[in-house]
Amino acid sequence: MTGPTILDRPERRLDGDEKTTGAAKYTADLEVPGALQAAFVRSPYPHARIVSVDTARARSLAGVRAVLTGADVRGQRLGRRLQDWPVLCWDRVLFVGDRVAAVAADTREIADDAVRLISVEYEELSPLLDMDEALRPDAPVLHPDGASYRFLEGRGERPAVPHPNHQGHVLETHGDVDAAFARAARTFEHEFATPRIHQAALEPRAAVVWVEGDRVRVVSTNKAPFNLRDQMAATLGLSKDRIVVDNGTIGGDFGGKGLSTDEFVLYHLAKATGRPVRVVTRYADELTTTNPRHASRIRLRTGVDADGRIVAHESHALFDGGAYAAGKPTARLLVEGGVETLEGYRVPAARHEAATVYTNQVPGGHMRAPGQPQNVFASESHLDLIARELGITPLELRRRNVARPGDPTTTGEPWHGPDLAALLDRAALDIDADRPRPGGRGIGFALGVRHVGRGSTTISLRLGRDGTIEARTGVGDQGGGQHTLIQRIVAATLGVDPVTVRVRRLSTEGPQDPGIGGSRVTPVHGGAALAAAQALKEKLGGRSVAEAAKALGTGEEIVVSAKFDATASDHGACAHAIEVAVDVDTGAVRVLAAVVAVDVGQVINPVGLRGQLEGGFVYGLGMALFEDLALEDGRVRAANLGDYKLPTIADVPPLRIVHLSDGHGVGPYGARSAGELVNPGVPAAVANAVQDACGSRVHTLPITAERVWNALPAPTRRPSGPVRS
Amino acid sequence: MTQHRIRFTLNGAAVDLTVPAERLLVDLLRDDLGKTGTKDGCSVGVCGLCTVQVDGAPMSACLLLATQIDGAAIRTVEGLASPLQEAFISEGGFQCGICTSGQLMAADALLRVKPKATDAEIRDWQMGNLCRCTGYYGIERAIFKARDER
Amino acid sequence: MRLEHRVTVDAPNATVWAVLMDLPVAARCVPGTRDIALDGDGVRGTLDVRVGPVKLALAGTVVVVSRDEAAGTARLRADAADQRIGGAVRAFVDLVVTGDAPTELAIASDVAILGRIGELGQPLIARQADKVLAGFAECLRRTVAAR
Amino acid sequence: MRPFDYVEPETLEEALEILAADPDDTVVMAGGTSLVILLKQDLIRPARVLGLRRIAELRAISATDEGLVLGALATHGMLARSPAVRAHAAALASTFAAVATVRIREQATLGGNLAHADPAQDPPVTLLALDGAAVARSRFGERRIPLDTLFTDLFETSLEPGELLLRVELPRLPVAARATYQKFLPATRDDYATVSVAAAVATDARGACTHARIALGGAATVPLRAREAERSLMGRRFDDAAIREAAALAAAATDPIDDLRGSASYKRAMVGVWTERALREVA
Repeated sequence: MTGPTILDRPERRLDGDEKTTGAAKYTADLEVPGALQAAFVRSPYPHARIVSVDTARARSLAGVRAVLTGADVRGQRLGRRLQDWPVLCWDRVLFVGDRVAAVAADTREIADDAVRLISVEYEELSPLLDMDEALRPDAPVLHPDGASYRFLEGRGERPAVPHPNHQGHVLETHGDVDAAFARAARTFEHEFATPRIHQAALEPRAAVVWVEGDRVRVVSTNKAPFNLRDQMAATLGLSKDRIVVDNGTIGGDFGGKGLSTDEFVLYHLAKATGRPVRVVTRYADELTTTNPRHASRIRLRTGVDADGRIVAHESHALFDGGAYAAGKPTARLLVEGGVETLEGYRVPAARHEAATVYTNQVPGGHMRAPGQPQNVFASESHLDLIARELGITPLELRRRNVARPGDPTTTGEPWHGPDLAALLDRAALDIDADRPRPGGRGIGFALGVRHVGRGSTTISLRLGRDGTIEARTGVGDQGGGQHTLIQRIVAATLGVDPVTVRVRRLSTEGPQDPGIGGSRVTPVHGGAALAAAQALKEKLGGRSVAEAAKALGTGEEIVVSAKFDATASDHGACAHAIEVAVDVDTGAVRVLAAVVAVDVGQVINPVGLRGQLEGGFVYGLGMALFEDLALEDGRVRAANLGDYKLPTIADVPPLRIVHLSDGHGVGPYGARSAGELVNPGVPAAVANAVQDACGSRVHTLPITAERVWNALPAPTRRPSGPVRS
Repeated sequence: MTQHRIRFTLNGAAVDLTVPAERLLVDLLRDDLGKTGTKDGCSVGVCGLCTVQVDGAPMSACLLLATQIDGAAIRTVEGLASPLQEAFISEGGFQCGICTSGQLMAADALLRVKPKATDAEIRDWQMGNLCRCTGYYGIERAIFKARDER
Repeated sequence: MRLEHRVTVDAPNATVWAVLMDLPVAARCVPGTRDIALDGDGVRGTLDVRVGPVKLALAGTVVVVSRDEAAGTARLRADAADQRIGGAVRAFVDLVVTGDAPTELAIASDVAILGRIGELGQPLIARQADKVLAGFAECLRRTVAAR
Repeated sequence: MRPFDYVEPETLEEALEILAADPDDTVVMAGGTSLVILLKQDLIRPARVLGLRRIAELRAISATDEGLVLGALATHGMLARSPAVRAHAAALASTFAAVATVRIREQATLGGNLAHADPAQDPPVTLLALDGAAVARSRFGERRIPLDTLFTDLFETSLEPGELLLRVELPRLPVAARATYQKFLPATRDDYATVSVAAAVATDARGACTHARIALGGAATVPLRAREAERSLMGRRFDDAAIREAAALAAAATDPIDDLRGSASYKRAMVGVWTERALREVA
């Protein structure tokens, strides 16, 4: 399906004026008269028993209005699905940064002083700092009462796990894997690792909570307010309709703002003081105590026939879930994108084992395409290594194995989605893959495949006498252009100028909404916008919007509402081609050029889409080259943005994005999701290019100069360089 | 502990007030003067969210004591009227918008002193303003456009 | 983090051992210590450390966790907290005394930084801890020599 | 932030009096970029902050018959743009231009940079290679501190309590001297250097080395002079063998810290690589 011409014109974002004048109000910008400031006492130990907490000195400090400890909230745990994270710890702390007490005071300085006056006596316990240790048969069990934890309702049940320190575990098989391996001409096995990395939305989390009559009012940076409401209701033992969650403008999410941890204790502080209580997370706490992308270790084994065609595949993936599984909203408590390795390829028989593991590290959570970047780094690096061993080019190996319509994929499901071979060919063409390159330069490829999200929401439209339409939705706009997407679908469907369509976000007092995430908004909210616009069109019965508006009396409006359930299965896809230069004396990698060939179906927001794809590329580039939330003894070493390095404008290479669309997306007008499509493939493409350039194979992200230098094959190293010790 | 009378201009208007020694410029702007367009991000001068112009030069409001701007001319996004703003909208120079005020104040400072800044100079100048959304391409296009259309 | 030091002392093994096990004497050998006093089986006191402009006053205790005079090995545990910045340092120190005139002392320390002191940065703290231990080793050599 | 007193004297004499009255509890603020972070993190709690910004004489940059004089309050931005600095050594101007980001360069000062003694900083390395000396004053008089004795440890200098850093003096370079500053940034462009190398050399008519200074950043807890490497070059031509030998000697002189920007062994090797590159640039 081809969309209306309105969609071909660049959009002017609904939030453009307020964001370029400073008028947009983010949660930390809200004026809340009489608000107290909260601060928390955090554990310095990765694992310890709380012996005692002495708050007397803090309570007597002038300006302190409330002090709470774990004892005050004993038994209350929070989480998106499994509620295993204590609102405040009462018996044990499980990671450096776990909260033991909370203070509300007149100013942030007083709150900070009070925190220092609270003395906590701990008895140190030996910490489980790595996954292998945690999975030893005799390892201490980090959540001995885990069976009693609340598991929030939704699709799916809490998984059974083989070890009590598993958060989630899965073994999926299709085909006779062992027989298929037995038939393979050659079998290859490799292991890869990725570190924790942080979403690093530049707006730190913030929240304000107050009690108003029998209502609990929450303003939060959480990107899924209904989910936060439901979590709070479950944890705090309140009925859902007593809690109202609202947002300010959200300053970036990238998955991290799906988990909120402060709002729960802020409620208790607000109740104790009768005043609004707010907190704006210090960036150091943001980096060290919120839910980063899981570190992973992934082992892959693949059998190929004499022609290099994949006949059998298996994967073993471990994800370090840290102290709590609370950050994962999925029923299996996995980072689901990490389970099915070799996505996008024809895999006649496969076995995938994946697990998330409890350790005494900072808890893991969701981040832009959860699990996928780890998976794709392993899968696409593995393919390159296989190609080299087989003596064929990595591109040729991919061409032979890429899934075509109807081919069995790694899940056993037949492939339906974009033409992957065409994407690869186009990326190869645009990077000029056949051109000989001088020493120290190389190119690398990777494929990216991302499902299109599903779910249900309601959007209503109100046509007023002035001819304008207000669309009401429960979804926020964290920067992805969600509201402009709704505006343009409505305008396109009704054939009106987009400027006549406004979008208003409702709090949780409006109809249920799943929030932002899971590549959901384009099919789900876009679909609902389309359905609502079609419903309005029908109601107008052949009249134009302008005619219908003129016929309205004072105060009259035409209201329609559409609930839409997006159920169809679909994928967006992209092929990466990246050219690098490696300085072989130092190992330093410079990305010279990048091409991303994408199929995201019909474009709704051309400017916004470009931004999602370009931004996704750089997001992946950061993971490839720089980002590493390294821990030492359970403590995050890079606790500020001076040490946790994000790409800057001077670090990004020339990037060409090529659109190839079959126009068959399942979203409105044939659209597909784009936000989580591009970032997962970048690290593998860079790693593959680095090996092509200099022979260094880096199995562990990020691809630092030092790692590349250490992995240089002997002949590449200069024969008579300076002293290297 | 000590209180200090400071006089400066904010977006052209004279301001005369008394602040405690430890007041940061970012807090003065946001909390005392209600100018919340200037954001507080990393709090260590790296991210650029709090970029304001001090006598025309871009600086981190999170690293300046209010006493240090006595006598200076301060410009924040609330006082900005520049073709950069429309260019950021049309070219995709922002998504979530949290870095946008800082990006704009930095870019405006450059184009005021160097209307024909080269692409490389623009990249070097904006290097201190992080953006996690756009990958910077839209920001580049916006600044180049505002420069070229001058 | 793990820090290792070795010092060779031109003195009898027994003398070196005796000085090490005389905790007040050994503790005073750590540069920057003050107010050293016996406290049960161990000692208490304060260690002043400067990390550039940041001044820490680490108040705490050192106790002997285990000792085996025949093998020449001992394990000490040090716990100290800074009240002002908020944070603590904990170290297990393994001492191995071998040889005899010259006697070699190997000091292996497992140091953990807890709380806000860690914000100074691990590398920086490792360097300071390293310096303190090097100073200790040097003082020990002098002290033993003087006996 | 925790309360403190702020004093902002108009003259140097006043500033020295204030500092002398309570040197232990007074911290000096020039640009404030590093100090404010320490205050915000509550890592330091001075009773008083002594702001220098009104003492205009400390801002001057001037070329003299003896060389170049850089005022302690000159910002990195001023120094990077200064024709006098560029005329003295283009490498010096580019060193200041390479510091952090434009915002920091506009606020942070030369004196603040040196007094803070962050071992990852750029200017001390080039200033060391240019034989710089700091001039400090207390109520008891002025003192000249060669830069290779100013830095004593991580964030530690040989400035005495009560002393203020006034300026940095650079002697004239030998005729036809060439200098360079090489900053190794393997990660992001706004990062601290993993290692950095400054070199200043001069040769006679036959190409033999008559002057050699090599300074290293990120190579130890303080900026280092690679003196053996310098000595090895004297009287020799800058051929491959001489350059490699000097690079190896420079690497051997290092004692780097393992940190997020590289292991000690990698940094040591990189000092070799970048010393070699620096020398090839000026040879």
